[in-house]
Amino acid sequence: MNVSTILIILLIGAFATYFSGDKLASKVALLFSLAALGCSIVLLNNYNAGENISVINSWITQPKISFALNADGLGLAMVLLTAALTPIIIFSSFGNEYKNAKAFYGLILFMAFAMTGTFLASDGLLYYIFWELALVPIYFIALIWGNGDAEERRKAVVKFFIYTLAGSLFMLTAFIYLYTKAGSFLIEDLYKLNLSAFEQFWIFLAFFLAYAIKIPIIPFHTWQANVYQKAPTVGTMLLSGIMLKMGLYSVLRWQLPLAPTAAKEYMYIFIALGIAGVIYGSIVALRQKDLKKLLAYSSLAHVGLIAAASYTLTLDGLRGAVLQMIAHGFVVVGLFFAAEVIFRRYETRNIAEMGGIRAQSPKFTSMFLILVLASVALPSTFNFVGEFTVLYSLSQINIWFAILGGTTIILGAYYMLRMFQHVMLGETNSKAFADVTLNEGISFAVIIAVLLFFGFYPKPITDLITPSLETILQVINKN
Amino acid sequence: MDTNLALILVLTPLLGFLVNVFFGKSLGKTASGAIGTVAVAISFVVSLLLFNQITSTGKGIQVTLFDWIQISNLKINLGFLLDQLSVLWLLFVTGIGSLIHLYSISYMHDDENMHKFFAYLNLFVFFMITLVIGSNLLVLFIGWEGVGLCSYLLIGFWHKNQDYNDAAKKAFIMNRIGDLGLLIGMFIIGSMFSTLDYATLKTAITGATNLNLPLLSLAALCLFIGACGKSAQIPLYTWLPDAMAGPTPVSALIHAATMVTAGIFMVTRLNFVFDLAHDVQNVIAIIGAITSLVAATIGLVQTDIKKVLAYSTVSQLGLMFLALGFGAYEVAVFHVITHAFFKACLFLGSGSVIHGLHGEQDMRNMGGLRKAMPITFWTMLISSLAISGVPFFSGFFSKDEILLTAFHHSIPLYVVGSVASIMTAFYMFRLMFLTFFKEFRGTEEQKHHLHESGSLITIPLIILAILATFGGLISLPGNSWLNHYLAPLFTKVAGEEHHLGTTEYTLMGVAVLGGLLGILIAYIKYFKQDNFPESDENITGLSKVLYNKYYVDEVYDAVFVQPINSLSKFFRDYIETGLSALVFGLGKVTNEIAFQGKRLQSGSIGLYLFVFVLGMCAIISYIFLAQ
Amino acid sequence: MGNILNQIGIENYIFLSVVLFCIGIFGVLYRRNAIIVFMSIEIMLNAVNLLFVAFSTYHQDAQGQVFVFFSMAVAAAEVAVGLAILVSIFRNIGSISIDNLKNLKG
Amino acid sequence: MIHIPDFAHATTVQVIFCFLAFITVITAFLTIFSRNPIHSAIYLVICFFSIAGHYLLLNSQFLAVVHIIVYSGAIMILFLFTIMLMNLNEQREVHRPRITRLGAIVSFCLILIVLITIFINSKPIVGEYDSTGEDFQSIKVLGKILLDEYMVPFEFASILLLVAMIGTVLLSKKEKLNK
Repeated sequence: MNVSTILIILLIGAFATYFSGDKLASKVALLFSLAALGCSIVLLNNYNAGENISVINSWITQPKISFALNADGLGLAMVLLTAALTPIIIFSSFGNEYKNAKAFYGLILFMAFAMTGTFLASDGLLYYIFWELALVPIYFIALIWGNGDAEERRKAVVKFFIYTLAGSLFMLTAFIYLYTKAGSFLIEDLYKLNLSAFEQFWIFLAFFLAYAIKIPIIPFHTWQANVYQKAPTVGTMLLSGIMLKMGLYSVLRWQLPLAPTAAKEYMYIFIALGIAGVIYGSIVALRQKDLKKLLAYSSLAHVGLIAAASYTLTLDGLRGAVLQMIAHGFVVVGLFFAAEVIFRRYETRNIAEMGGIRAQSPKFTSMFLILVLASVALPSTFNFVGEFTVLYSLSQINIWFAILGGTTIILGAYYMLRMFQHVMLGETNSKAFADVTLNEGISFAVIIAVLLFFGFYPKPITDLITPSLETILQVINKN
Repeated sequence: MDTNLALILVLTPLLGFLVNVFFGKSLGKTASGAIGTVAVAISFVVSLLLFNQITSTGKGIQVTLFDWIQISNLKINLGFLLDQLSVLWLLFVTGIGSLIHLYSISYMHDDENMHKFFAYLNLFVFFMITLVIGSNLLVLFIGWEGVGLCSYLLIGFWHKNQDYNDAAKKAFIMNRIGDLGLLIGMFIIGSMFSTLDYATLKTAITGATNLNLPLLSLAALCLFIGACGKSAQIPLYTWLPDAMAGPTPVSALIHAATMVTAGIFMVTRLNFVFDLAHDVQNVIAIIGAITSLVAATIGLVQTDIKKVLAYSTVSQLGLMFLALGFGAYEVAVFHVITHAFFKACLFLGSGSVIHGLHGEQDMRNMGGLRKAMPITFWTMLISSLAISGVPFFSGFFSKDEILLTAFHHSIPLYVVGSVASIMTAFYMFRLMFLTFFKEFRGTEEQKHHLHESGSLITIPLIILAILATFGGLISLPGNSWLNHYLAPLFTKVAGEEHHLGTTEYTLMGVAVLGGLLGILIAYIKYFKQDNFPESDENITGLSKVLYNKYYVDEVYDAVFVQPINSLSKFFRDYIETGLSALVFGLGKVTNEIAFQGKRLQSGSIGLYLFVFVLGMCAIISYIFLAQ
Repeated sequence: MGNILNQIGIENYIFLSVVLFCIGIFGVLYRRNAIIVFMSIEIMLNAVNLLFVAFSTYHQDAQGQVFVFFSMAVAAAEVAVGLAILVSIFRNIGSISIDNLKNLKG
Repeated sequence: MIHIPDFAHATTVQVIFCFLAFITVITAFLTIFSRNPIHSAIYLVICFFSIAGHYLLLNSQFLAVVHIIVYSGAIMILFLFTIMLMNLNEQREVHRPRITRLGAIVSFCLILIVLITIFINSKPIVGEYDSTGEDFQSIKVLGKILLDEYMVPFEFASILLLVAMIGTVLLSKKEKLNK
């Protein structure tokens, strides 16, 4: 058994879901995503037992492209994140009715397939294919099942699609250039390259453009808020929970080791960009009227911090980044789900039209509050572990980075609590708010359990990712 | 055994929290209150056991549970340190906590969400215990932020009122500003010494030869900013008066007795760091003195009974920091303890008054309650005497120690502290006179319902009043049990005890006279002359400035909050749209080029052919003629 | 008769066909009547055919002529189809001026 | 290098060539310039005949015959039929803007100059034409080549013609109005 099993399960799942018909689709999708989760857990066990779970097969001989899936700790951690979030996301959508559900759930599974592939691929071109493949389902999900005015939605989604596609074209160029140098797309061969500083600079920049748009880092974020707002919540969860992490993961896996000299030389600029994103995102989030948009900007702030940590090129920075990625993945899915739960009852995302929910639905309030607190990195949640590590690594580079990045804990608290106050507290709302259903409660409970458990005991994840991060650092520091 | 004890200590309140959260509603009000109280009481008993053990062995207990966060040069355990300081703190946290829980059973009985109230209180105690017994700074930080969270939850307990929610939010955010300072301080210390563990840190610092003192001072300053946030010092004090929006037991427990002293606990805990940073110590002393004075002046004119107490708390905390600034940690700790007794008593007393008046908090509408509420009156009187520094009550000893220390280090700060003390005496007795003497000024209906509160409320009051009276005995001048008890914590030769000489007696006399003077002025003004505070519109001049708290909230709002909000608006309306337009601009340019190109495609075949011929000519010429 | 090119010279044939070809181009550009345009195209084709034959004689090789034969076949087919298209266009829009055929306009 | 015919000593062949070339060029021009499409068609026929004459001059009788049959016969008939079918006359053609004509003349001159310059510039033809005397272009030989060496293309040409025929029929068939 190797990692391709997960991919196969997800791909078969996607088709099976499509052919199972609208009524069964959601359940079949859930089943397959759970199977993928189970499979990845088994693989994790095998990996921990020292078994080789990677695959390398020759695919195209000329040019030399291999079907290479390499699972190290980092990749596995991200795969687990995907595998864990996908069932939650699918399950969370059970309260909604979708037209043409078979296509909808099929696309979700297909997207999970592509994203898992991105996390596993260790051949440049294969990686690129998965990377772009992941874009297609979310495009359709956002376009067809999104909300709001169809014309505006189309505009936002097409912008997102073209923007990210354009960004990744630069990455493709970089890969082709690297291929001409190395004669192979395999990551090991690419790692061995010794490029001049000039070449590295351009490669670094090309990768950066692709990832900065995907992550997004300011000023490349303009697609984000609109798409998050327009996409159906499931799409938003997929985007913010997993797809953003594709960009961040790729920074660690591809960008930094392939252009280490450039990374070292320009790291301050990119850390500064990331931190600018933190402050900017937090400040913009303060005055958002739309709940999903607010969460989108908070996401911008958080990933800015993660990106900044990645560019520190220290073990702490990378480790913090990965921890925070996972934590953020869970918390942001939870928060968007909360927005969806409110939407199901109030049919609005406008914060001004909410309020007084706490008086009617204490259970939901508690869950939402925990998620809000996790999002602002209250100690004892997983996010704190990540954020502490991240900020610590930044403080090792320059204390000002930590101070400026740390404003997220102030501004974050400000906008999140302000949002919480206006959404949940206050006089009882005239509109009735039914308490969470069992299904919704389960989704929340799973997310909260994960956040709290790893908040106190992050060691399993740390142990999993540390060796592979050390390998990456070795590549970075080989000269 | 120790591990189990520690776990029982910590987890019982957590268990109480969980039970109350999940089953509180079905259990009923009394049961949930009882569960909450018992949970804290068990912790108190455990604390007593631990105290017993510590006093007999004299050694701290270190408990390590498991690895928590791994950072390359730091390994942070989730562990507990039970030594003299933490156990002392535990005693009054759980002790007063139990009393206040008991009090709350009656006080909150009319509230529909009583089980939640107890859940939050229990959660608070859990986090407070974590804060106190954490073996390293990061575990302290769990508690530190956790108590901030509970404070947020409890200030906004009546969540339907958005003003209360604003107050809660404000408290949380101001605390977070301090928390950032604390985090940065931790980062500096962590990178300097590769540890956040108190014990290791202490050996590292005391053993180190060439320390980077400026950096260490910076760390100390950052830590102090954290303490400022939690313990409501200038410039981060404005949340505490607003926090009075919460139910009165909360004000007593969190915003008077325990949470706000966390800053003092942290500074005391890290005394070895602060001892090396003299500049920072001076800053602490000055800020403490200024805070005590500013808060006291504001307290002079407040009319809300809880606001008076809140500013008095800020002022007293300022005094404690004054002591900390001089390195007199044991003195500060002493005042923390006595203050916890009398201020909790005062708050609970005011709660009793408010309870009796069905929510009335304005002193202008009180008066003459002495007869209706004798127990409340007497206990509050005792506490007021204690806080005013009347001899032989507990406050007298602790405050006197602080002023004595200040006198030895800096005369100006001593003067500031003394003036603040005189003011304290004045406004406390102003409160007493306005509330309990003269005729009742409220409505007839309130008058009709006036009654002494029930025994669940009065018993904690009586116990606290007794403690407020005799609490000073633990550190009598010249023969201080507390100093000996705490001695192992401090690097300095502990207890450079003030030998009671002429100076000391003179100072004591001055302090007593000052206190009596304050009481006298209050007596003349509010008892003899029959003054009572004007209604809001008629307040003029300096008192208006004071009544409006020096307009600090307004200034903060104008200087920090509004700019950030308008910046946010600006970003949202201009930068965001601008950036978006930039990206769309690229698309538009492409579109425009395509549009122009489209016009080139006129559909006129003649033109196409013409261009085609021209192009062919060019190509042929290039191929055949260019060489 | 074997020495025609000795008497005339291959370059004269070249010039003739160049001139013919250019006349064809000129016609295509000059006229708007699709049928005349078609005729011009035929002239161009013939110019090329002529050159083929001339060179076939020059090289003493029949392949050029074979090619011309095929090109004639293709030309026949082309004209047949092209005229049919013209007819149907004429039937649809009532004119065969190529100015009216602007469906390619972007 | 331009072989300027010496009219005084021109051989018969040269005279014939000049005559044919003159007719070819003039009729080609007239084809384009005449306003009446039928006249154009007639001039084109003459042009084709003169080209057939060139073929004969070059001693390729087979092609000359085929040319007359295909072009002057079949294709021209098609043209004429089409013209008559459409009932075209000179009034139907809209007035052309001056710019079009100017463009046409410019490109005509340009391509003519360019092509002629190329041929003048290119390598001069060295040596006189030398006949081997071998028969390479009689109908007999061409027939053998066509049906032997070029058998398959020949067959494909027939298929092409068939397809063209079907296509033409389909295209020119009147669409039924009510499908």
